Amino acid sequence: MTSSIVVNIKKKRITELIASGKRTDGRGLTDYREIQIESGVIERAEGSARVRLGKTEVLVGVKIGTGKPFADVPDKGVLTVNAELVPLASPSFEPGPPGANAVELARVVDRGIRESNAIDLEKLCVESGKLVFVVFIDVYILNHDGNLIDASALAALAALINAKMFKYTVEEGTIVKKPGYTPLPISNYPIAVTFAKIGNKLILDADLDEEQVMDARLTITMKKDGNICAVQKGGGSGYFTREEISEATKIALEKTAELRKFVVKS
Amino acid sequence: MTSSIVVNIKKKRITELIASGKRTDGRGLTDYREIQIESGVIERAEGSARVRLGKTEVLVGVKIGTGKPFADVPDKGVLTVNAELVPLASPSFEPGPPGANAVELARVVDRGIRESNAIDLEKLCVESGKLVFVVFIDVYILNHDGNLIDASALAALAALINAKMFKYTVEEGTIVKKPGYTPLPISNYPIAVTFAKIGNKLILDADLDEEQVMDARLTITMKKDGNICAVQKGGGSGYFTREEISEATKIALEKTAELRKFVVKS
Amino acid sequence: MTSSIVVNIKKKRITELIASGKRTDGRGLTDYREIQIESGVIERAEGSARVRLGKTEVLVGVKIGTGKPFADVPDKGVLTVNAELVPLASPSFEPGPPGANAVELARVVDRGIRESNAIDLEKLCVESGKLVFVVFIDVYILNHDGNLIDASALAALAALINAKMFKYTVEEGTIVKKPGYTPLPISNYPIAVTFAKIGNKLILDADLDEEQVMDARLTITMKKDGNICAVQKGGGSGYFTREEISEATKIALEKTAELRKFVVKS
Amino acid sequence: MKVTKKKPKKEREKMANKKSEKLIDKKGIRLDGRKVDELRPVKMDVGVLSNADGSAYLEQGRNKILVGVYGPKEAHPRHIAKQDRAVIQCRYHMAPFSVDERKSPAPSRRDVELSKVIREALEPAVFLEYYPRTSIQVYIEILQADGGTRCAGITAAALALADAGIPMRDLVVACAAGKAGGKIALDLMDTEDKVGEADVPVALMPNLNAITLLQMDGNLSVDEFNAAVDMALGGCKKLYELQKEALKSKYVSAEEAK
Amino acid sequence: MKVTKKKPKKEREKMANKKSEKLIDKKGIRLDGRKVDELRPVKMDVGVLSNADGSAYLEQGRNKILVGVYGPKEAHPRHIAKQDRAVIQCRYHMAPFSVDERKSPAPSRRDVELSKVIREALEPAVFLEYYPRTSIQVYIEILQADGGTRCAGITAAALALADAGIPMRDLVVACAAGKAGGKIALDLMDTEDKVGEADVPVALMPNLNAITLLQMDGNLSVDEFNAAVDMALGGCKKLYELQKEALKSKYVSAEEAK
Amino acid sequence: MKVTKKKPKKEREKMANKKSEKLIDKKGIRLDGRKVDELRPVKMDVGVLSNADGSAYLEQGRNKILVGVYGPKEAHPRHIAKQDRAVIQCRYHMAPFSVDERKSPAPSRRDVELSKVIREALEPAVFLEYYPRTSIQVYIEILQADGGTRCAGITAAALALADAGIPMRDLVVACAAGKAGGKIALDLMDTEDKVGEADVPVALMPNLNAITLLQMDGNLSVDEFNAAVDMALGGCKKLYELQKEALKSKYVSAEEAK
Repeated sequence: MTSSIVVNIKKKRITELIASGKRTDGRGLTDYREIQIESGVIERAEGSARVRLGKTEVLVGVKIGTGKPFADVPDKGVLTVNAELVPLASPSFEPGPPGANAVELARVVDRGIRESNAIDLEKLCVESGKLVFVVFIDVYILNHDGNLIDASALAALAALINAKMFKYTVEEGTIVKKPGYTPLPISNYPIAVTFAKIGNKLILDADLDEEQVMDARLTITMKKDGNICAVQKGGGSGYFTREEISEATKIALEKTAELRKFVVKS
Repeated sequence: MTSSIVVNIKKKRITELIASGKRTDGRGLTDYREIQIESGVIERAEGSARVRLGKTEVLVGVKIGTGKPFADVPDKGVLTVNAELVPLASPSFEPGPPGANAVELARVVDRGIRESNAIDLEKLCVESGKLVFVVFIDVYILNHDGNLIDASALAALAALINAKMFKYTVEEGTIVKKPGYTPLPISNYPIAVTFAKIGNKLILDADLDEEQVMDARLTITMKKDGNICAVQKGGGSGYFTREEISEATKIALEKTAELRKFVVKS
Repeated sequence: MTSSIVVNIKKKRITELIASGKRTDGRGLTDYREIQIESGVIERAEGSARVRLGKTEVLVGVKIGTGKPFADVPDKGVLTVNAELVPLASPSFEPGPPGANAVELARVVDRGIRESNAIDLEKLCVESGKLVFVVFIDVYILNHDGNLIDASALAALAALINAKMFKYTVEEGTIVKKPGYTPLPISNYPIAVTFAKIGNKLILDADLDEEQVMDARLTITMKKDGNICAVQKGGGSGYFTREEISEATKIALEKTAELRKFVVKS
Repeated sequence: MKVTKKKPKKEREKMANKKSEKLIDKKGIRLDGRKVDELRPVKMDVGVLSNADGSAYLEQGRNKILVGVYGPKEAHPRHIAKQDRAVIQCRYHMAPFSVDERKSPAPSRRDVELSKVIREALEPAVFLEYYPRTSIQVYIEILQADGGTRCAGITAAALALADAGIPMRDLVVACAAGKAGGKIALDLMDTEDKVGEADVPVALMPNLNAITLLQMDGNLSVDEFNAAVDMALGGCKKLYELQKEALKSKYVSAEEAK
Repeated sequence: MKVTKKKPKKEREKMANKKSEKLIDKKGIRLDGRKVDELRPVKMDVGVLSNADGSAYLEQGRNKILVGVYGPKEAHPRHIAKQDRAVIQCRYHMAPFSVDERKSPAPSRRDVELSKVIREALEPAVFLEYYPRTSIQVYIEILQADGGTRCAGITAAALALADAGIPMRDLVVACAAGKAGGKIALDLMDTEDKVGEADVPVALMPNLNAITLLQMDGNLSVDEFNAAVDMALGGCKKLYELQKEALKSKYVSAEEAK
Repeated sequence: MKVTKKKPKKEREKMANKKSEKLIDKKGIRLDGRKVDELRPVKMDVGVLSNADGSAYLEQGRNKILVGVYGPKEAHPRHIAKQDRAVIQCRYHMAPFSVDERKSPAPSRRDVELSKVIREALEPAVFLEYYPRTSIQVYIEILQADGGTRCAGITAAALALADAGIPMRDLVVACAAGKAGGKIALDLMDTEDKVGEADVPVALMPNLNAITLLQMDGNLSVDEFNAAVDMALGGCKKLYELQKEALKSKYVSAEEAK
């Protein structure tokens, strides 16, 4: 791991720069790096999208299967989000089952989609209590240069918008495919923005160097009506003041609307 | 871990004391520490009890679910005993799946309950071969100061006696709840007593210091008619003589009857 | 592990000997060690066989259960091959779930049986899409002195030939046993021969010393008509030339026919 | 009542708005008789376990939570150790009998996430730099769960850390607020959490005014969110008084016992 | 014959008394023709594996058991090592084909418990203090199971330890007795174990008269229990003679081979 | 379309000959328009990831494969290190969305085997002896699978190793041939692999004429097998030209960027 001396030097340098309103790559404090979104990159998946935030690269694939609904919501399809910190993406990622970071990432993305009702799960019920569609969202981190949450949430939303389902009829409790496809029933567009606190400044879209020196991070996910559907503080042994949180919600209102335009066309 | 020198000094001291019929805390060789049993401490569980043996503290919760019976006993409910050596209970317990000590503890408690027919499992059959009640007994060690087996067996029995089931009728293979509760069908009261061999003496209810220096332990579980339903030797690289085993069975007959009064009122 | 100096000395000695067409135990380059096959050694298994290749010893048990067929082949029974490198067989085997070597061994044996249609799986269908027989082949390595693949494949085939199924009728979707047994429907006899490349020679049936110094190994599995049904290169950081592969197929044609006679009587 | 898969508690879809209006009556009284800004009854005990270096027991409504702390001690396995400070290893764990349907004792994904955010809520309060290369273990056992266990776990864990004599900048105290029955309400219990519109757990270092945990799921306007955060912080401050009392009564009784 | 969950062998409820009376006929003869105090046919071979440091093969009735011993060698992973003595790592493991219905090769809870009690049955016999910081590995493979495998495993493991040249105070030999068909009987086979009233496995260091394993499950009066223990000890003594013979014949044939 | 267990891709019984004759038409043209000895369209990019020490991206037909290489670096855990050379740790892994039915991200037995044979296909090309006690990590991610992924993975992995600056005797390039529709054909795509008669993946060090991977499953006469091997080697040689171009264009563009 990076030695603590190097981290301290880096921390000093980045913090001083940010205190003066600047960042190492010339961005403003709340500017995002260049965002590239490419949809449909995995043809065999029902939906897919690759998002690049600077050098951070995330691929999300959506697969649609069938299964039993949960007992307490017999009329709803099932949503599952999984994240893999694929070891080629960073020297700090290791092969094996998802660790706490991957689980948190998946669950934050999941909450944004679930709590905003991004997918209309009721339209994914085939037979109440017996057979529903299952939407698997797999987040695949291909290169880690910071701000995985926002990149993953963007890619997940883009992949959902990209996703198509075959048409079908139900005959004797069994699904029979018909020709043609329909889009997944999407009813909201949650966008996550993640703040990093460095010194006493809040910045957006931290890169890996900035994340290594940040005190803490705060993710706010908003729906298209500007309501909040998910919040997550994490990422270090620092804290936020009450005022910083208010400031963050204000910036988020603006930034989520801005970012949403990158994913949702027209 | 405790260094072997400290253990040897402790061993010498405890062994000499016990050889003279005494124990560090003033108890007689076959005396138990103070026993406290508190039932119904977890209201959301169908049954529960907390047992304290001196500073040893065990919590047992009973949950009742439903499931399929085993193929070879289609008319019986299912009994499952699990033990967790919760890491807050001792510096020697580690988080993670149950190790050999936890598995042995669960299985010794299980055998006492199962072989004594403490629960009348035939009364837990809803529909032969298809649907039965499943009784989950979870043994949770909260503080480890020796003699976990006896404390756990006591707590499990107290929790079973405390357990209540909702009333129900069966309509078209499905359970329909009715108002009110009945107790679990309990038909025996197995009590476990565990001997520790130190020097050439047998003592009961060893505390942690005594367990660390004992040669071996022997658990005898008896039913209310004084018959034996489970025996387990374990706990170290020592052994018992034939005479010690006979002596143990005699003491057990007396002690299990005595302990049973603590759990079974009236 | 064996130090690299010892291995280098051993390698030099063995390679020189083999270069001159000889082996440490006097065998010719393509000679097998003494082969002993004993069938029916585990009476409780539906089929079993123990094979000894010199000091290498493998036990295979065949169990027959029932289950659902795979969705894409609803009319076929299910074949499962598992291999355990039991830790008593070698100081290099460790307890725990199968590692890469055990998985490769199981899959090479599996491919030989599956691709040759050694078992007529269509005859193991009870009710299409619902109920079929499942054939479990468990390969148990008891002593590892080299060439586990050939010994395991031989033992698996012998155990299949040895296996018997109870007779049955189907009544209302349930299997009802009838008196008597039939053999498993065997329709081919795949034989695996494994070459070790040492220096620029190919030898067969390498013992453990030879395997430790070999460059690579090549397994060719042939059916009774001399067709190839499985090939696997593995076992080290060496390679084969195109000519060596042609040479190996020629030798395999002869040797598989020869070995088949040990297993298939009459 | 046949055996059917059930989703882990926090992942259920909110049965939003369907019954939520029934959670608070016209007089602003909640199902359990509380007002919207009222905490559930709370009980805290410090130093309840003899083996752990520090411990605490907390009841908040029907939540029953036991925390044990060990350390600082040599970090194990070694590769988790940090050269310049202690690490906190935190496990949030639910007893199988703590919820209505028996929970497997194997850690769920929710448990993994909560263990992480709770650790991050505690870390800012501990002088980790005093004990390089060591580990402080915080074991949080949910014996009975009734909504708000992560907050109650943090409140209890801070007590157990203090009881273990681990040097801290400040205590940490946590409380949730949320929206239920259309109103912003303090300290949601299980039913309110599941049926209600949103939940906002917050952890605070009360003397430093530092927020060390903040999560939210559900649906809130920015104003509602800010109102919920403020209400949760108010709850934190009340709970902090109880924390201090619990520590004092332990300290006093320890003094008296001399 | 549809696929249905089956309980692991030892955990089945005894089908107590239902058919138990049929296990022994009026003349006191058991299903396999034995008298109540008669052992099943036994075969022991020592030194059967070329790689293991010590090994033994044992048949007792239809039980077929193979044991390999490695060590003493450096303990791995290191944290299991003890400063002042060797540790025994013992694995009791059933081959998937050893029982009627295929058993998963992953260790069951029963396997874990038996590995522990077998280890504790062997430890008293080994001079562990001669080899501090090392590990002795005992691998017991049940190739075919027919009741009484833990005892047969101990008897074979002691032979394999001796074959490995590991210094021992005494051999260890094990045998069960139990109650079947209403009578105390020696060395229960599978059916007697499952249908019968109780099983009492016992391990003995025969020269030291030290009982190193003792378990029981079922239903016995204290007198019946004591009778079963005595009968099991009798069985141990007979098996001990066979153990000595097996070692002698290995030793003699080794001598002759010189 | 109810949820039913499906066998992992490679373990399905060949639906041999049933539809295989339809795979190649009378004019020798395959379903995707290729001739029997024609490769699918191939695209290779080197140095596509910023964190990995070396990387490559490869498309072959609908296969999409990304490889990252790290190292040589200190081997971890230490017991895997070798005194006299580096070890290669190789993971072949399929993205859950890479195949028609979602694949669990946990490694299957097929993944374990392929990781091993791919490692053994790469090892002969690397000067492992230059870096004793270290590990070189090769992570192969199958983003989309369409038959022949192990070969495509090897071809891409060799590029990534070269991109990482790891000294190599030669590149490694891999290609399969097989039998489909009764004919020996190059570079089988998924349908041909599943419906066809046999598949023969081959890896080659092209300048040393050394075959470092060879597998086969299906049904081939010895002559057919040899014909398939030769055709696969022909494919390898064509792919090798593309490998060299991909490296050159990376090198040239890097030079130009100076």
